[in-house]
Amino acid sequence: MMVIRPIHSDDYDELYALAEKTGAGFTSLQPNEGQVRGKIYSSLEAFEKVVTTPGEETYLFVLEDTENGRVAGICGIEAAVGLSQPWYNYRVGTLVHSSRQLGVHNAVRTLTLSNDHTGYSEVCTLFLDPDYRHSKNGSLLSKSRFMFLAEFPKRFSTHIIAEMRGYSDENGHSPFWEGLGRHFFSMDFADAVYMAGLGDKTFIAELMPRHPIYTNMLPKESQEVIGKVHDNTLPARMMLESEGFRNEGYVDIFDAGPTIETRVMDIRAVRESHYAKVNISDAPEGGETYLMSNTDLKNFRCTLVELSGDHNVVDINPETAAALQVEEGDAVRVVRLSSKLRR
Amino acid sequence: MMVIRPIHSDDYDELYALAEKTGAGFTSLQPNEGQVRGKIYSSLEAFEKVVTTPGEETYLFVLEDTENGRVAGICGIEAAVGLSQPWYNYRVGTLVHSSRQLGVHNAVRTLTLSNDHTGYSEVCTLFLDPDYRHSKNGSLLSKSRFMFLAEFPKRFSTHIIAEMRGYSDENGHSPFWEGLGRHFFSMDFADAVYMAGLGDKTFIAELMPRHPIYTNMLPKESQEVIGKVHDNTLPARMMLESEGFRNEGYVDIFDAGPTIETRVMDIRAVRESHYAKVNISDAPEGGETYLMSNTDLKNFRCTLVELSGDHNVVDINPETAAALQVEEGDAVRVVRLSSKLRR
Amino acid sequence: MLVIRPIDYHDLPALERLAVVSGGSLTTLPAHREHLNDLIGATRQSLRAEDEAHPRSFHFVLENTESRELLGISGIETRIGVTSPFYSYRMAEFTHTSKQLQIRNTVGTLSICQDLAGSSRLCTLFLAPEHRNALNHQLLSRARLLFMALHRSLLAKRCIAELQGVLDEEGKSPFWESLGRHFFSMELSRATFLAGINFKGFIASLMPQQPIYIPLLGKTAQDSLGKPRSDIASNKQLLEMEGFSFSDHIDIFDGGPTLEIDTDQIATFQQIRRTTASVGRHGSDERVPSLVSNCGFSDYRCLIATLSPLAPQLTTEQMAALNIGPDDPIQITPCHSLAAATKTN
Amino acid sequence: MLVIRPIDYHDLPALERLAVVSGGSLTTLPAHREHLNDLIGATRQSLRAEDEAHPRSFHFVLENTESRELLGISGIETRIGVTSPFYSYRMAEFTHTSKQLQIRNTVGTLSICQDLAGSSRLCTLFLAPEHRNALNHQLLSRARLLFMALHRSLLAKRCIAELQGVLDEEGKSPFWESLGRHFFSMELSRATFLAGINFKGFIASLMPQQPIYIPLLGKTAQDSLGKPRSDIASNKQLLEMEGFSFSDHIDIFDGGPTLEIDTDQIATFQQIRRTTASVGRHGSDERVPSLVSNCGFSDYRCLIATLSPLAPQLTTEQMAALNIGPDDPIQITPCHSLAAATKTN
Repeated sequence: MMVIRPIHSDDYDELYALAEKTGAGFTSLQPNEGQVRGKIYSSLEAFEKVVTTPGEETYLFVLEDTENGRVAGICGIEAAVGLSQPWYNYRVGTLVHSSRQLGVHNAVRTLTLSNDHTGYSEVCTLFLDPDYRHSKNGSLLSKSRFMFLAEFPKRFSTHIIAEMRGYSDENGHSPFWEGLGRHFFSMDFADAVYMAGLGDKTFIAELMPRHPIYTNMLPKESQEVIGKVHDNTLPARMMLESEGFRNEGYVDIFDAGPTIETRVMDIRAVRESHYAKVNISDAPEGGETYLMSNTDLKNFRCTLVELSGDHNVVDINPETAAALQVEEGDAVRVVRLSSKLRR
Repeated sequence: MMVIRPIHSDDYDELYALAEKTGAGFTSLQPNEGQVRGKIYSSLEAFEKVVTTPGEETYLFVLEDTENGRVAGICGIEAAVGLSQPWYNYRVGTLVHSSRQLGVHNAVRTLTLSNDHTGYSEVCTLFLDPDYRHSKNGSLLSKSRFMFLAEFPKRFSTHIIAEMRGYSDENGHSPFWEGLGRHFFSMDFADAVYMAGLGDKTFIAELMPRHPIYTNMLPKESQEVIGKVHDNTLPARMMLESEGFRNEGYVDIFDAGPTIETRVMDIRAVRESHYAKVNISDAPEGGETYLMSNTDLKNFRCTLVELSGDHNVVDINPETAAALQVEEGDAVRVVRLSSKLRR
Repeated sequence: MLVIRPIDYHDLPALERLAVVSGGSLTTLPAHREHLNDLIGATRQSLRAEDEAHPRSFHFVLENTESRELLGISGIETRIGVTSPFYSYRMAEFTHTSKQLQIRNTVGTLSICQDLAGSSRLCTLFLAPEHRNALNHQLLSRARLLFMALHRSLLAKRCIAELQGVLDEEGKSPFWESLGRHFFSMELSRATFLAGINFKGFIASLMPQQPIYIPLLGKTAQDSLGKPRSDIASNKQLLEMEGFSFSDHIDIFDGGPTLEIDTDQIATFQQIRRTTASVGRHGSDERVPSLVSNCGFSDYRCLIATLSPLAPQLTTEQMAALNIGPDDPIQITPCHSLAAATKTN
Repeated sequence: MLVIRPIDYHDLPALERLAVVSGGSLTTLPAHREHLNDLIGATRQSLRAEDEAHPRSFHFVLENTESRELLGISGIETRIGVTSPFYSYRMAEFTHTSKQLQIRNTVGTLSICQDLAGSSRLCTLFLAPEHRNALNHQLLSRARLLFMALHRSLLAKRCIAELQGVLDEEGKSPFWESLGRHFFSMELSRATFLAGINFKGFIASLMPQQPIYIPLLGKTAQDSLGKPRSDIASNKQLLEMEGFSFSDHIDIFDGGPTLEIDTDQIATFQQIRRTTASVGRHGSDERVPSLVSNCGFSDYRCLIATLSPLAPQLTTEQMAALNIGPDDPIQITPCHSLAAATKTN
């Protein structure tokens, strides 16, 4: 059975093995002892913390295969970004240059440096072992976070963002970077991403353009990829959008990939999820797939179950109850895995 | 009975009488023959037009008291703003000035000139005769527009805004204007509002500040009213917010009143409204209040009815059918007047 | 004889011809009758006005006194940017440094400014192509300086002169194509024309308000910043001999350089000799080509005569052309020798 | 005798005392031992270096040769903004005009710039309060100019000098309170100190990047823009006598004016006489107080002597203090007479 749970300190070996599969572009999880131990440690701290206002906590969860104890994936939530280091985006805006008498009406797209998402929560660090990319494991891994958000809203901001990787070509070249960033950073795209991934973003403040950029001054290829996601990221974007995330005009300063956002309470899985009472039985197979989670912070669990409908009492089998660490009569949170209607 | 319908050319006398009640601050409807005739004429044109993409159409509706033929109110929708003249807002953003080593982390709010709402639709020109400010007439007048939007989405943008009057004190002074606008426009607040109301906004482009404004440089009183609505406008704001309108950080350049916005498809009344088949009968009184409209463009009608529930066949009495100009078996659009749950 | 004098209403038809020949390349000389008439009117009014602080505009014509033909025009504005805004781009560099990464990046920007508002300006230098030679050019250009020396109190502390920017082989301005076109959505010639007839506020409405990063301009546009058109080298040379120099302001349309000087430092001002006119045959002294003007205002005249700097003597015809009699005051200054001038212009 | 000489390592304790007395008012003289040692080190290295293009920094001390007491310090930097950015605010005006409404509004802005990067700078002028008088001040300040005249090739085309901005009765800077404090979130003294020790990048991280509209500053801050502190009038006067003038650049912390000059135009450069030293009793010629320097580099010395400009004679003590023998070359320039100086400083 596949179950989501908070990361543990004895996950180190498994997590390191997972990190070996991520590839160089995935800067937030690399096979580097310091980084892996640091991640685990800060997540443990987050779950321990008594939170009054969301701070720099990072909550990390693993997807465990209960049959063999393997860690098949990792996902995370940052409680609030941009608190100790500025959080940068370009905001895409419009400036109209218009002369009625001449009949000239130019709407020019502009990119303005912003730290508008300061204090927002962020869904981050999503990686699923290629061996497990089947059977809705991806959806469970990603959406289990919404169950946690629904259960512990005070630990997070009212708003949440997700950064989407921007467009780059087969050779890893970002046309946006070539048209804009390179002039200011004097380095290759990959190097800039790597430097930013290390955590100290001082160099961004030091080197980046300070005035708004008129996009009509950029090469066509750069203009075209503003707000465009990398092909590999399209499914993730579609999934988040189906949950209510939307692009409100913010893009990455390096590759112009979109940052999508929503109010936590507007996420479908948060809004539609509700409590139900557990009835342990030989639950009938079949029905629709639901996310189900317990209500515990440090022993948070989330898994997929099949239910015949949205009821206040749910029948689950003993194995599921064990995986969720719930007993007869306990409350669980349930929500349909996917939206019934595509709005 | 109170019914919403498109404005007619023979509404001139009634509309002029209504305009005499609006007061000097209501620049979009003043007792001025040219203005009143112009409004009627351009609305007639809008309803006649074959629209492929939304343009500068203004749709105006009146609230008619069928018992005495009086025009009790007016409301309107602009199909797309900012097409021939720039549409200005300040966008409230955040810039973080941060030095890790010094432990300084300043988040500064900025105001940046934007024309981001160019091409958006706008709900506008709402005025209800003081004699009729009772019995949900205000809600009918305002929300009937959402029924029209739901019925004719191709005539409008996917996004819609509403401008909210900003804060001013008992003497009509706007603290935001005193702290910012006055330095650039060298005139009184009322004069600037009046000039802008006349339609030619060239002077705004000519006189307004061109660089972003750091709000921390403004007097405290000016900072405090950014995004704050005038006391009289609070109910209108609450109504629109209950329908899904939200402030995404745009404020008026004169008084810093918020512009609230939403996707048309996200308006509750649009999203939840549906077609039902008319059954003319002696409908039982009582139940919940619903908006009901016909599906006709030029003979659009909308009124309030009481229904016992959200069914696919609705019982209405002959009087209502007549007011809506529908016959047995016709389709009407219905939606509960107010959201059941306050989200 | 070729004589400089203030323009007058009867010059309108000839001026229109010049404006057409100039092909719209001069902002201040649009082929637009009403505006040209205003330009003459402004000169006539400036020659009558008494309030020294009020902005004035003087235009002078180079006339062949025998054929009555107009060969060229040149102008002075005493105070620009007062009745309507005067915009330039100011070039400035910013160095962005990251000690952590050992990176030091210098980025140039162009910012719209009104730094030059309030200055005096030399404007509208146009000489009909068939009469282009170094002496005519010098007379047309420097006659203004002799006039200015006489009426210094009308002028501002700073004086500027704009040089047309670089054009490519097809006659297009790489600067305009790379920047202005995106914002103005029109041809450079039309923008120049509209600015020339002082069309209401279109520059303020359409120009970019935010600084432009130079690296985002096309390569040829970057190379053209602050460079003058190659065929006006003599114009530039003459201004530089007067002490004008480039100080980071360029034209917002074509990126051509604006040259500036502290008005009191104009070289001609120092070189002028004031003396009195006398008629006579020239003696045996060494004679040099010189600019000679009367000391008038509304009846200002200037011409080139070859004479002895220390004992200047004029012919009766020259005296008549200068509108003076014996013992009337005159100004004299030797012509510059412009090596390259005849070749290029 | 009071003599100017380059600072040396053994001056560190005395320099620390001066830095403390100055109370942190000078950016370039923070009370921070390590930095002061660096400052001395930079001078010693600059006096050895051979690469002319490399930025150098020279500091000089005014020493009482009898008591060995240090009375003051002054400095020169040959090229600022090269090893770390040099920021100023540039004041510029924009006129917004609406013809329709007949409104013409001029709004001033302050924009962060690096216009002055690459200039030479006169810096760190500090004289111990008990020794403040016009002659000491002049010796401390102008000795730098005599040094610069000897080593012109080390200097940039432009030279600047910054004057401290206005403070109110409580010793607060209205400019800082109205602007800098909002962005830097610290006291002015701390910002000055951090800039003085060249603390990494904090200005770039915290300063406002966008132009500031002057009307949004407090009234007293607006009034203080580009004005020097009232008690440094003699400083300003001395610089103005040298030809320095204000051209719209102000300090980003206190809003004090930056004065600028084309280095070649420094008045002292024109007034210097180069001659050779001779010992002797003074004759009957009229004698005037003059600055006298040797023509050295690492052994540079300068003092004030009263002598005849045409036949300058020095005492043996003065020759010794200048570290020269008979017939060695010297520079002489008469002291300015500063009417107001003794009163205010």
